[in-house]
Amino acid sequence: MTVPESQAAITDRSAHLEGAEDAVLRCDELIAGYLPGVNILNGSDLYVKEGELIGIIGPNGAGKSTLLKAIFGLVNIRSGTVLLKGENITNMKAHSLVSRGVGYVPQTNNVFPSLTIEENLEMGAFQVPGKFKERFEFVAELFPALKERRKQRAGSLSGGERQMVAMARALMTEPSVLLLDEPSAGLSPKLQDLVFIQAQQINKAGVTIIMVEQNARRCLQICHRGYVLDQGRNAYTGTGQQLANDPKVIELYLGTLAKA
Amino acid sequence: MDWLTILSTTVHAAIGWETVVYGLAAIGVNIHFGYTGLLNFGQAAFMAVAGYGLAVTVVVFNLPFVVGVLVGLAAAALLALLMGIPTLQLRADYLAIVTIAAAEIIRLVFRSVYFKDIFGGSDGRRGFNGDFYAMNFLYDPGRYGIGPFGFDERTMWLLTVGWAVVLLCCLVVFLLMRSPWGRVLKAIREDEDAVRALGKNVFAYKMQSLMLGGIIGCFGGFFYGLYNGSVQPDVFGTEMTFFAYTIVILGGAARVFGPVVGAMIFWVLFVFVGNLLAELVANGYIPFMTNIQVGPVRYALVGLGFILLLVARPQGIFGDKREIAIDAR
Amino acid sequence: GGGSNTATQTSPSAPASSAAPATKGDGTLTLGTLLPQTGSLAFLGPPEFAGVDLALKEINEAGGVLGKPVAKIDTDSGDTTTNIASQSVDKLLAQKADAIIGAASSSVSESVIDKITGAGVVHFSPANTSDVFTTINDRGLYFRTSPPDKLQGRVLGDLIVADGNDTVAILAMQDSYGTGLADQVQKTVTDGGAEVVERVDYDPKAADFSADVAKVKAKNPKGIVLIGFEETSKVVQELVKQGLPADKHKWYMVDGNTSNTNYVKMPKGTLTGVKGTIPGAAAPEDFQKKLLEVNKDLEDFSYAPESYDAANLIALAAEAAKSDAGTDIATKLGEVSKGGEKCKSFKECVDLLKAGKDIDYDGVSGPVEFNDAGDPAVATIGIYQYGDDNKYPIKALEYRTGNIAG
Amino acid sequence: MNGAKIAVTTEGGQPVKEATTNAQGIWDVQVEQPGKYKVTLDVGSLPQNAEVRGGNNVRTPTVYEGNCSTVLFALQPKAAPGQAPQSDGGTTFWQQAAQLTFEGVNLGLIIALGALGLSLIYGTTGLTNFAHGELITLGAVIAYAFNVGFGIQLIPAAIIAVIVAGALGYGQDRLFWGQLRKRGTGTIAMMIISIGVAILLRNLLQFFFGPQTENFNDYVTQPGITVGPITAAPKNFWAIGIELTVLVIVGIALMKTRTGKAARAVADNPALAASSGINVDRVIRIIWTAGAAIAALAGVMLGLSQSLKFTMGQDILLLIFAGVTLGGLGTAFGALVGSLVVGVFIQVSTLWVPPELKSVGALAVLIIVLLFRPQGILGRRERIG
Amino acid sequence: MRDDTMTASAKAAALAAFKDMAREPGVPKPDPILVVDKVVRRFGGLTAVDVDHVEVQRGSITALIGPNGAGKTTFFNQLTGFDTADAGAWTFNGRAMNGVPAHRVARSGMVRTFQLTKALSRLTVMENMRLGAQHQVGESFWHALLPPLWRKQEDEITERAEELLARFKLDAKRDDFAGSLSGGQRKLLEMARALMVRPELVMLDEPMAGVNPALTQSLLGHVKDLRQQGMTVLFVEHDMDMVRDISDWVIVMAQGMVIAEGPPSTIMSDERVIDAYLGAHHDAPLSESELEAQLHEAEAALEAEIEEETQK
Ligand SMILES: Nc1ncnc2c1ncn2[C@@H]1O[C@H](COP(=O)(O)OP(=O)(O)OP(=O)(O)O)[C@@H](O)[C@H]1O
Ligand SMILES: Nc1ncnc2c1ncn2[C@@H]1O[C@H](COP(=O)(O)OP(=O)(O)OP(=O)(O)O)[C@@H](O)[C@H]1O
Ligand SMILES: [Mg+2]
Ligand SMILES: [Mg+2]
Repeated sequence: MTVPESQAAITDRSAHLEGAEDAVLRCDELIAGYLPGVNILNGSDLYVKEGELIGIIGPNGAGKSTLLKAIFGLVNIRSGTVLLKGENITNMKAHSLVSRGVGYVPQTNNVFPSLTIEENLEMGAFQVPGKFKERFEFVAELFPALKERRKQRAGSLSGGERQMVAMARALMTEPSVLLLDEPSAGLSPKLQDLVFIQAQQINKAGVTIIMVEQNARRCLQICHRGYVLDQGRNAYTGTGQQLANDPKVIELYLGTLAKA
Repeated sequence: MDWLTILSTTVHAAIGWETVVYGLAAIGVNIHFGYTGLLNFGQAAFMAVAGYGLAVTVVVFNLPFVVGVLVGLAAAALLALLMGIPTLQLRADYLAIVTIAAAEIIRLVFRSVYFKDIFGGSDGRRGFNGDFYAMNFLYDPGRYGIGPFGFDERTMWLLTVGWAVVLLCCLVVFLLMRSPWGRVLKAIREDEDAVRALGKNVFAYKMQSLMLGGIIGCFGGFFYGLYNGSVQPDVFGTEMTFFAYTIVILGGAARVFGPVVGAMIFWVLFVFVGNLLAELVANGYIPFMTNIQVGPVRYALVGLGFILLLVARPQGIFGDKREIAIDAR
Repeated sequence: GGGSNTATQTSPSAPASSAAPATKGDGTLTLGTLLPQTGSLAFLGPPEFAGVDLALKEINEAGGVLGKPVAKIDTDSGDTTTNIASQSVDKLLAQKADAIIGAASSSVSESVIDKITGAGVVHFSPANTSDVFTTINDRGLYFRTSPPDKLQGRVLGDLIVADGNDTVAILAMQDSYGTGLADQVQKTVTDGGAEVVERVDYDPKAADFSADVAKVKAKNPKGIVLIGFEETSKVVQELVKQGLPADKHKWYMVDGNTSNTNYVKMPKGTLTGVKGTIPGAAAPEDFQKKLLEVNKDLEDFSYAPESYDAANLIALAAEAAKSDAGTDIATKLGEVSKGGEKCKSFKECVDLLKAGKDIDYDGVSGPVEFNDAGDPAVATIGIYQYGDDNKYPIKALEYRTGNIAG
Repeated sequence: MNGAKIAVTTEGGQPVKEATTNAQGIWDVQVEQPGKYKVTLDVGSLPQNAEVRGGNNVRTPTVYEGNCSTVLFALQPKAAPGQAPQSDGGTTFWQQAAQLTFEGVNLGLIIALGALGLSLIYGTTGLTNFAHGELITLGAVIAYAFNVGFGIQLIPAAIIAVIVAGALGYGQDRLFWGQLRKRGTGTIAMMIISIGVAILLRNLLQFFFGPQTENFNDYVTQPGITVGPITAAPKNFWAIGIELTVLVIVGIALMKTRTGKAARAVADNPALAASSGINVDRVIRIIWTAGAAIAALAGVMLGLSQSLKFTMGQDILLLIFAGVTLGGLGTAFGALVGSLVVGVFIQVSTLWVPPELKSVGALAVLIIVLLFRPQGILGRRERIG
Repeated sequence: MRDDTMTASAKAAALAAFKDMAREPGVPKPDPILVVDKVVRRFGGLTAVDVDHVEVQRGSITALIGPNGAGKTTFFNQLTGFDTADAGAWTFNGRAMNGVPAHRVARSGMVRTFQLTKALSRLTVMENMRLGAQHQVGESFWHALLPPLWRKQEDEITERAEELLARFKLDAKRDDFAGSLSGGQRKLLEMARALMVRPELVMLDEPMAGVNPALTQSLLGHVKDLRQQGMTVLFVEHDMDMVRDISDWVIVMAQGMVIAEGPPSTIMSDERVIDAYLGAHHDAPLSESELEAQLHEAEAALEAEIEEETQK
């Protein structure tokens, strides 16, 4: 990927972490990767305050998904720390994070193909089985298609339907921090709207959200703050509005299509 | 302690006929499984039809040796066709069990009393290797080698031909797998549908792969029969195939020399452990063990050896750790 | 092929055989064993090893061979599914074995006979029953003391007919031992006027034998012949289960499964009246006691007598040939087994030999007289009958001795 | 049968001797030379109401040197003209078919137990465990140790064995397979490692248990009872009951319970399962425990219905694989259905094929079914695209 | 880089062809490359595809849109031989294609990509690309053994692949395993690989889902180039900006059926399409206040809907 040519645009670290003192979730200089010797994250920083909705955008292969996975304990962090409400959760196992109130929707492979829709959602509420009924009604209202098909195996669903299941699965619990990896991808415009609106609503209800999106404009519109990730580093930070209107960001990451 | 015997038998095993036979079987498996992703667990059947094709032609029909070899090859090719047509459309793990089943069927038929007149029942057939050794133009009778390491002229002849075939097969694999043809095979291993979508006839390539691997394995069957002077049905059981797979993984899947080196390791481990243990027991170093217990303990240790080798290097000797790290799921 | 005369009998199609290095004896008779420690025939291993061990013990107690104690190297023959036998032979040859006792399985023997005899070493099997070895090109070095199928089959067949079984079913293990014996029984029984209404060759490794027994049941035979090894206990269970017990049908067993240990757990009377044939003139009890001194864990005694005799014969032949070289031993094996003063143990025989006499060793497994092919020519078959305790007594009902060939 | 006349001639027809049977119906002829002879029974000398079975009154025995040779003329009451000969007391085709079907179910259920354990472990971890046969043997051997070694009755011994085997299964995953997974060992490498484990275990079993065949102390050689066309030992009926119960319970548990669903979720996608809050390692350990325990039960059942030997698991492993695959990989009820089909086919096919080839019939059926249903009987096709 | 005027001319040509066409489902096209008739595919009780008649104009860029689960992917599967239709017939270039196996379909010039990407994981990105090329001498067994026979062609293929990779911003990943690509990169590879085939008709299933907008934009230029070269493009996409930007014609599917056809501008104001698919707010607002307003509106609508449901 091309490095943003104006290195000056990259604010120094302290800027990323400005106001990070009372953050719910905070990452410091994460270095992580899949293969030995190849780092994908090269010192990313990030923090979210209670009740914030932040967006992460960036080119393909920048490491956005890797960042979320690293936070969630699915990629080995080689150095750096992740703090959740002051507790060090670096490399903690995913299921323990779930019990600490973190939820996650992966970008790919985000359903259990041989389980039915209903069972997929049940897995979403795995740690709070008592809540299943109530939450199921809730998500079924959001995505009526899912309720009709509750006995269909997720493996036979269309791409968009899977995405709905994935999103719904994360909504089955009421996490305090929600990590969403491209939740709107593959959804019809109508449902994309719904996803963004829901994200905002959940956020308003007090859930902290970190959202990775390629539907970058939409994302920046609704988020409080945004990070632009490039080559495993934070390239830009700012409020959603600032980033959405920054010409450099537009040129490098947003494109002008939607404007035209 | 007879270290010399332990050493010499170990060295013999490393370059001996076992390595040739299992190496060839494993080269075939490597083409099937390592490159094409076909979980063919019926490799022993290819060796069996080859061995029996040769034996029955020569012994029962009294035809010349060369005809026997041709019949063996044809039988292997035919088997690939018969086995492939119904099974190549199956998912990898289903293919595995169907090929095991096919191989077992073949073994049981070779073994049966019902067909004893042709295949010789559980004792198999013998007496078809005279012509092969008569063709020996390289070695006069005598012993060839240095000190305790050496073979007689018959073994030398077999090993010369055997290793020539092994190297030739390696060369063919090397050439093929660097070519676009090999690329299609590797692509099929990863995702058949993607390859279909790019206009390649997946079935045809799988069939070619099955045939090629089967025919290479079939040379293993020939050499088995030629060395031992006989073929028996139980030799070609599932064990043979399992060992071939173990060899492929030990050496490193989808590596040209993986199977050959894997076969060497396999047999060195087998012979070294066995003979060392036998000597230790015979000389009273392991007082609590009797001589009869050497057999099972040796196998147990060999099993342990495989486990440790693969735990230490799951990608095999030549394998690439990166390849393993890519989740195939 | 085969025979006591090496040079002249080798066939011209195998030029290499003449090159078999004529091992000059190194003074010590070294016996190699190639017997199953692992694999599907592993249960045959312990008694066979014990037989050889017992013989060796007695030989060495009697002063050894050619003035030196006999050495022994044990190796595993595995079964045919692995190529362990070939490895073992390599090791034995590397350690200069003069004679190799093994293998239990005919198939395994077939796969190594070329290698062993090609090295000028005696290949002596205590258990091979396949016809192949009679005609195989063995450079005169292959011998066996194995149970003589043909005679046993005839004796058993005759017994069945004499007991008035006009309908007979045969359940035979499907390998060269089982089918060979079954063929002989079938022929004798048919010739004798009874009808073989069902012949089932079963796979000894099968998960279950109910179908095989059901086939027998369908024909409701008067006599049922069980030919096999220890898996017979499964067949017996199945027979009882399906309503073909020994008190309603007459059962017959052979040396492979006539056992005093395999069925003792069964309810009393399960085997009452069942008859079994075992080669050998002597009641096996004494011999078995001695074996138990060698290996106290023995549960089965199949082929122990044959192995014991094999070791004794080799030692005697070496002593007679005054050489421990394989080819020399082979030339004398026939001589010591027949025609001369009868003797029954190594010590007895070797004393006669030293006194310059011609001897005729009569073993535990039978009189053992080798014919030209290296096969035993005469044998004695004992007929035993089980009692209420599912064991057979020391004393046989009768012994029949006869020529094997015919 | 007194007074029947018998003539002995040489093969060529040269008369040798004649004899007449005594009161017991026995006769005796001394011949000088070994060789083939011809023995003819004079049918006319038989009592009015008797005839030779099979009708043939000539026998050609071969007499060998030093041995006597027996000849038998079995007699039967003469059938009145037009009346069919008496039935010989055997079973009819349909009785046999019924019996074989029963035997098939009997065997199929044992296979199914083995298959269930295998399928559970395969399903959750993707491991094709070639050492599963040894787990079966192990279960049987542990039960044997308690039953015969410590003299505990078989039922408690079996329960202990199942518990111990479950614990061993747990330990196996805890100490071995789990560690391998943690290191990221691929499923193929694990499969080959399992071959190593199989070799190791089998030979250790031989070392400790010995190479011979053994039986439990209890329920050996139970005489059969006849129920309709079927004859079977009471233990068979008990075994079938226990097997079915276990299979159904486990199958339902897998479908309905939380852990069961979690197990299927882990099978599908371990990373996502973890993301849903499932403790993947714990689930896999439960499955290993259950799988090994069920395998042990299969071993006990196999030992009970047959005998124990250190290769018993290995010998049945192929059938287990066939059952699992035939039913559809990774589905619990598939394992049951597939195994039953395999079991029944093995047994019933012997109506037509020689028993030595009975596995051939079952394996051929496997191939044929997969031709038409490449995903197995209960398996589902995957979606493309 | 592309020649704007030329692209424009191709677009003009395409548009001209569509100019006076009726805006109804199944309308005949003057020069159809693909003609589909009565294709039906059912899964159990669900009719996933039930297309009565549809034609795709040669040399055009046609978008296929529709709500999730409308049957678009399943429709692709039928056409390309990856699934067997329960009924129906279709012709490509005048040749009947039903029952033709997938690889033959691809060879005849109709190539598709997969929505759920199929990267060939343990092949490098470059090998993935090379595999796409057709008529390779070295792909026959015997020729493969003699490298001189295929070396030259291989070099040409490599060159072409490199160009495409550069365009798709994958050149840096050239020698990495495809299995190590990120979600978006896989999409890119999937499309680039399909283009290696040089098909007449390329069928892209959501090619840009998950691809960075800036890159999407530059790739659209490439797609327009393809049209320029005479290629026909049929693509499924949920990104309306993209549909609007490049498509000449839009086909709308819902519940397996084609419910509307027309040029992008008309379609997007079609009541039924908005209803079934676009929703009220597909023209995303850019300002905070507007968004707020919309949010409330949406909420209200949702609530109303919910109420309706509960009342039922
Ligand atoms: N499993 C993996 N093994 C090795 N490398 C990987 C793996 N997954 C991703 N990568 C590499 O890590 C880098 C970042 O990937 P990541 O998935 O985090 O990107 P991303 O920012 O989410 O991109 P996209 O927007 O396309 O989803 C990529 O260059 C990719 O090649
Ligand atoms: N193999 C299958 N078994 C059962 N139902 C299926 C199968 N494949 C697809 N379906 C159903 O058919 C319908 C159409 O699916 P399809 O994938 O074609 O939708 P799509 O239009 O591509 O949707 P998306 O935009 O979400 O990708 C969906 O409702 C899906 O659940
Ligand atoms: Mg991503
Ligand atoms: Mg789709």
